[in-house]
Amino acid sequence: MTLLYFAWLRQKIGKSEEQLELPPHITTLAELVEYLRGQGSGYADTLADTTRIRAAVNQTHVGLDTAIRNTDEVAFFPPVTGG
Amino acid sequence: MTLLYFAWLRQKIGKSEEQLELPPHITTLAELVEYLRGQGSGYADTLADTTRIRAAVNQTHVGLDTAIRNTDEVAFFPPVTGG
Amino acid sequence: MTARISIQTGDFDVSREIAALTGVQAHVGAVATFTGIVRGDDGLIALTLEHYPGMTEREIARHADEANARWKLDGITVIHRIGRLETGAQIVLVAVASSHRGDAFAACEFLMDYLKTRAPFWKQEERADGTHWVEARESDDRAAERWR
Amino acid sequence: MTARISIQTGDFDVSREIAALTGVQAHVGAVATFTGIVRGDDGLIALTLEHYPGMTEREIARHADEANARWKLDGITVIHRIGRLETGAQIVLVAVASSHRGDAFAACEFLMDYLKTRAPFWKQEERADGTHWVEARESDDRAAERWR
Repeated sequence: MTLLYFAWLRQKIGKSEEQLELPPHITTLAELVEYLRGQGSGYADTLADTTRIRAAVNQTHVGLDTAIRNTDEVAFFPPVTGG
Repeated sequence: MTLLYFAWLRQKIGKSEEQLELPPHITTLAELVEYLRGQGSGYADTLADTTRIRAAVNQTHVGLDTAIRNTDEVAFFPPVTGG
Repeated sequence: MTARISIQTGDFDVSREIAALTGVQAHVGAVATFTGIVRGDDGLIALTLEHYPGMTEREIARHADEANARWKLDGITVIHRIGRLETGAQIVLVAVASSHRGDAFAACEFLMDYLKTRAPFWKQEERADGTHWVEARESDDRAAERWR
Repeated sequence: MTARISIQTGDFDVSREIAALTGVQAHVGAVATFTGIVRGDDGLIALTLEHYPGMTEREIARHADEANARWKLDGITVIHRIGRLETGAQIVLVAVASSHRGDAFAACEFLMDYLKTRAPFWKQEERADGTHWVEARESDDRAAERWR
């Protein structure tokens, strides 16, 4: 799975992109967020308040209840501010 | 009085501008039109149908009942078509 | 608010006009423009435009003032070409600067509706079979009516 | 209808974009454009824009298609700059060609409202006291709501 981070999420996590082998028991975005929070304080702090975070799966805006697979491109970012 | 003609009125009358010493008995645009119709067939033909003609006095759109003076700039033209 | 109004035979450069509008004030955030092009889809070869020198500029300036009273604007540029213009040529530019995009759009459309209907211009169309003067159009009048 | 969408660091030339839109078809009679400028009225030094490569272009293309379905259009150009942009710099251009000026204006405003609210861009403001990420604004959301 490709994970992408934008704006202040990118800055706080300290990377813009990473590859993840999705653990088989993780099937939704919400579960993925929970899993990432366990990967260190950078993730835990950044992903603490999900009301401030939006997500896209394969470049489509989705909610946190969305099902995901290991081949997906998943992006986390703040609400878009437009250009 | 300065008289100006635009578009097909200019073409039919054969001039774009002329000076006229306004006869004292002429006090409105309608009377001026009537007077000009007597100045030859070019004027008579061009000014025959006043529904096709618009006028301005001193660069302001006005109706044919408008009072005029010898110092005015009077223009006759077709309804504007815009740019 | 400054308004620049030019009736001219020569062409114009939209980029340069935008730069002139935005170069002055730091708070300009939006420039809406409209560029009219002589359409050639109907066998038209060229248009020849005539105007009423003096009155045309004055009337456009009056409508620019009205736009400025209705919306929050930073600058207006109106350029209208006259003389013979072949199809594909730029014929009119309205550019409106504002710190609010909605105001810029509304004022630009308002001025275009005015220019296309009530401004003292007369157009002659040139086709293969000769030239004729264009009659006033009702649909354009309806567009201008919206603003009353 | 063709749509050209470019997310780029470099500047753009509005005149050239208008010429590209009108040079193709004989029946283009109207080009409405909107140029956004980085406003410097509030102590702002610069904006730095970030986008989601791929998704941004796709979403803009989807909205260009929607504009084309709603209005009678001949061409759309959307250019959005990213990276660091100082105040006074051009940041966004939407240009819409049509044979009808009302359609050109409506589609241009529709696309701008989308770009300013829902397009996947994030902005960082740079001021004398440092930088901070811009939060989403409600008034812009209301502007975009109009089109629903």
